[in-house]
Amino acid sequence: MQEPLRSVTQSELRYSPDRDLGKRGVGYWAFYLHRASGLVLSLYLLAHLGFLSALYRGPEAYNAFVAIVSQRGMLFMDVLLAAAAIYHAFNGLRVSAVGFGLGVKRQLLWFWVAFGLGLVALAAFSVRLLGGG
Amino acid sequence: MPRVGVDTDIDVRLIQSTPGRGLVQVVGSSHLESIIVMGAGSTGAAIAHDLALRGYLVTLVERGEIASGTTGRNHALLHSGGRYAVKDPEAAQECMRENQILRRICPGVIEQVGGLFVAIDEEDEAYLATFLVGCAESGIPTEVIGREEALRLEPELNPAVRLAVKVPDGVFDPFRLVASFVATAQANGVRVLPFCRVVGFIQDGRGVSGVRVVSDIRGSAMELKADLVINATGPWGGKVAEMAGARVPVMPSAGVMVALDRRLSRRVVNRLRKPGDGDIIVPQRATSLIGTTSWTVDELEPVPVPRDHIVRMVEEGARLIPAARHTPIKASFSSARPLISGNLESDGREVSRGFQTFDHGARDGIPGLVSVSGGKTTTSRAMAEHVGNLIGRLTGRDIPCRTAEVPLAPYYQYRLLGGLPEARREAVAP
Amino acid sequence: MTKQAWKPGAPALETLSFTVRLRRGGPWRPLRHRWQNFAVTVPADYTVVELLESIKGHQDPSLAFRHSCHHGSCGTCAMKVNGLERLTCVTTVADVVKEGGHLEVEPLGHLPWVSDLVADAAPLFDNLEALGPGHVRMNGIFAGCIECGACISACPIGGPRSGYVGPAPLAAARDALVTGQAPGLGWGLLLERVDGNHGVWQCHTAFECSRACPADVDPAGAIIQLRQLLASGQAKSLAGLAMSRGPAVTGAPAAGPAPAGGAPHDHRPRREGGEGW
Amino acid sequence: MRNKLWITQAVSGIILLVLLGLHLFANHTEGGLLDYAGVLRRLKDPATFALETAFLVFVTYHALVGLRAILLDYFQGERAGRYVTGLTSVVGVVAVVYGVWLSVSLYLR
Repeated sequence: MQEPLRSVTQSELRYSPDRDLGKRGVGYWAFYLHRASGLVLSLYLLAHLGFLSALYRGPEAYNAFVAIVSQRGMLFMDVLLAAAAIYHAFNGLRVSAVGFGLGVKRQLLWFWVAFGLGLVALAAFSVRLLGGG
Repeated sequence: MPRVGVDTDIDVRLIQSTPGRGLVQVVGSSHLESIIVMGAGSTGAAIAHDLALRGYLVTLVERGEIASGTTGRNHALLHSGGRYAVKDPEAAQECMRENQILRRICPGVIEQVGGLFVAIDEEDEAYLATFLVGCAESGIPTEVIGREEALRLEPELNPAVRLAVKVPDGVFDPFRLVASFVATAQANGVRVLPFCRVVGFIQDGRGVSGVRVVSDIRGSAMELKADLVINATGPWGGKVAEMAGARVPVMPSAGVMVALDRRLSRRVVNRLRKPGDGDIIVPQRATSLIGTTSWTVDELEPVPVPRDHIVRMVEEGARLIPAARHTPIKASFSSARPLISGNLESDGREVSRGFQTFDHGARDGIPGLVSVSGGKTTTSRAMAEHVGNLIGRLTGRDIPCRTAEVPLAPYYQYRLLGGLPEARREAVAP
Repeated sequence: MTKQAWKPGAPALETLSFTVRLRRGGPWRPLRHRWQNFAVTVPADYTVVELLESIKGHQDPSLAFRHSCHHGSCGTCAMKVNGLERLTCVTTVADVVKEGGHLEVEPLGHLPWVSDLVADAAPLFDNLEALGPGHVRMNGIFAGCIECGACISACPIGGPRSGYVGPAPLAAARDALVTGQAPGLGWGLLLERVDGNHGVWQCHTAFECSRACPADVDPAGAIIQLRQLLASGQAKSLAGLAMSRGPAVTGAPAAGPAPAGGAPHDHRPRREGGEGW
Repeated sequence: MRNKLWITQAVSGIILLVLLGLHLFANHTEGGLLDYAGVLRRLKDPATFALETAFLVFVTYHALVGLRAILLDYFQGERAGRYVTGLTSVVGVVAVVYGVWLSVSLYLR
């Protein structure tokens, strides 16, 4: 007896392992990364504003603060911060565009383009910061 | 560990208020006998609805989700009666009647697509006269159309088609039809307990005065007391009745159906001949259902799906609509019809499609238990009417059946947790 | 394995042995939550729901899961299989597990958990009822959606439990707007819900709903279209147009013109009102 | 309502992209961070002062609208919505007032 294949429609169509990161899609992780980077940047903003109060306290306080954050270890933190900002910026552009219907069909491509541009920008920034410092 | 205890709120009628929905269609406020209906397939759900309209205090228990047994997996064909017109005019008449009633009381779950009986070869053509006479006697409106017209209506039909007969077949959504019955019952105060397995009966001597259940939502055992217990568990009916020492001669008869991944036709397409295997294609939702076969089974979980049956279904279906052979199979599945083996014959198809009620008080000396088995989803309302009348006789009341007039609530008002008063929407799976 | 038409000569029946890991327990159960493992050997073409049936029938009758039609049209059997939403009746075990592997089944996320593998779809039904009433969903413009809840479970925003109206109801709202068929709440409230705090603007275009949808509804595309309609003011005029046509008769077949370009499911047969049957 | 916020969020994001570039360029391209005197010198320039103030306003707005969106995913209902909006607005106003006050007091030194 020849046996038919009880084929399944959903699985292969929508979840292609080679295109997707793990189980969830790229957009899923992009969303969480966007949210996390946004939160990090917000916290940084508040901290930044707080630390700048050293300016009010006068030159000694502020210059001491600058000396601390200019250490090499701190500069690495700056690179991480730049990474968050650059990712948030490029993915934000993608989300805005796609959210208004621009490039919906290519939205995955846009993600990787944004991601690639972001990496280039980050590399440039890192070289500038660490090389110059 | 399961706790055992008498469930106290069984005697409290829960009239659920559904503000703004305007579907509470109750019923006198008098508390009549309390009745437990086991099984929420189309039969049990329709019975619960019927009894609630008559004013009884009804509890509907179901071991899984509603319509998760035979009903859910049925053919989705709202019979015009055409398939029974020649062999069983009585069944055909009933189908036609119920077809019209269901269209009236729950249009939201029915697609009024119409149906065709198509003649592919000479033998089919010769059957036409017999078929038309049967339909006329059963009150089924027909219209014979020629080859061109048939192909115009259904372009993918086998080009060898000779003629076709239009009949008022329809398509329903089995799950949603049952959900409509249950939603209406809930609105009328029926307590619905899904995921609640019957594990035994409460018996005083031989008589049944309630059921022992285990709720898989609460994870605990409960005793539900009632004046009458109705066994509407379909192919499980024999095993359930056995727990009370009663006998129901149910013969589970399995049928394989194949769901193709698109609609091959707008209408239901039947072969114009005596009903047989794989002679019907029903367009249901985004699929075409080809069915079905028939053989007796013991195994119900899951009902086996023999591969050669799948092959046969596709081949038979391709005789009606050749594209069936090239369309991806979305799913193939089996369900078990609860046929009554009154006069046991070799093939399940020969056994009556009708239903039977068993008053175990009169038959086996076990008062308080009534079984109902067999039947079709299309005629479930009529079965429920019949059972309701029997309950009326048993309880000494003469309350008219109103299910043919009262419109059903929309399916989406069915609430899984409607029977759990303590249920709050709180927990999401961790 | 690829999606393919049935062909004679497909591979012969094989069996697979693996471990099934099931989420057990529930909010009202004595044991709120645990994982339970079952060692099984089943035919490779068993669907996941058949596998669950056989576990319920032969190993543990207390296992609770929803299923009904077994061919992907009722929408009851959507669960998370190995972390992804799937209609378990059209997913074979061979698709999701290898010999000796693990198969993890959980209830849908973002919906109230009832017991074991059962999640309550009531919030989804409420939102769908508000934005696209049932006759529209079953028989009309929104017939593609089988109301399984996969999109809500997959959405990173979190579905009705976060207040979010949810992907499928928003897609229903889009179809109601584009075709002018009155939603359950009426047009004013539809616009308010869709444009409100928990409407389309809560979506973060992760597209996970469209990936998870087993019925090709593409809710993400619908949400994007809704945004364009709202931002350009067209949504209001569409709703106004529909209202000026007089109160839509709920329950009646779609007698108007064929759905406009936006409705993606117009290939499905409509009720044939004219023919009577 | 959300509608307009979403659009302003996208627009403010794009503006921020420009402002952030200028901000980084102005403050971090002369080899390390500016010292106290350097900061004061730059703030005396009206163009830089305007740039920094605008940056402060936009970045605070963008951050808090984003934060509000996140919070609304976890708190639902009219009341919770009002609280979230109120809280984020207050934080935003305080941050901007504080920032402007700091700049002005430095400008006046």
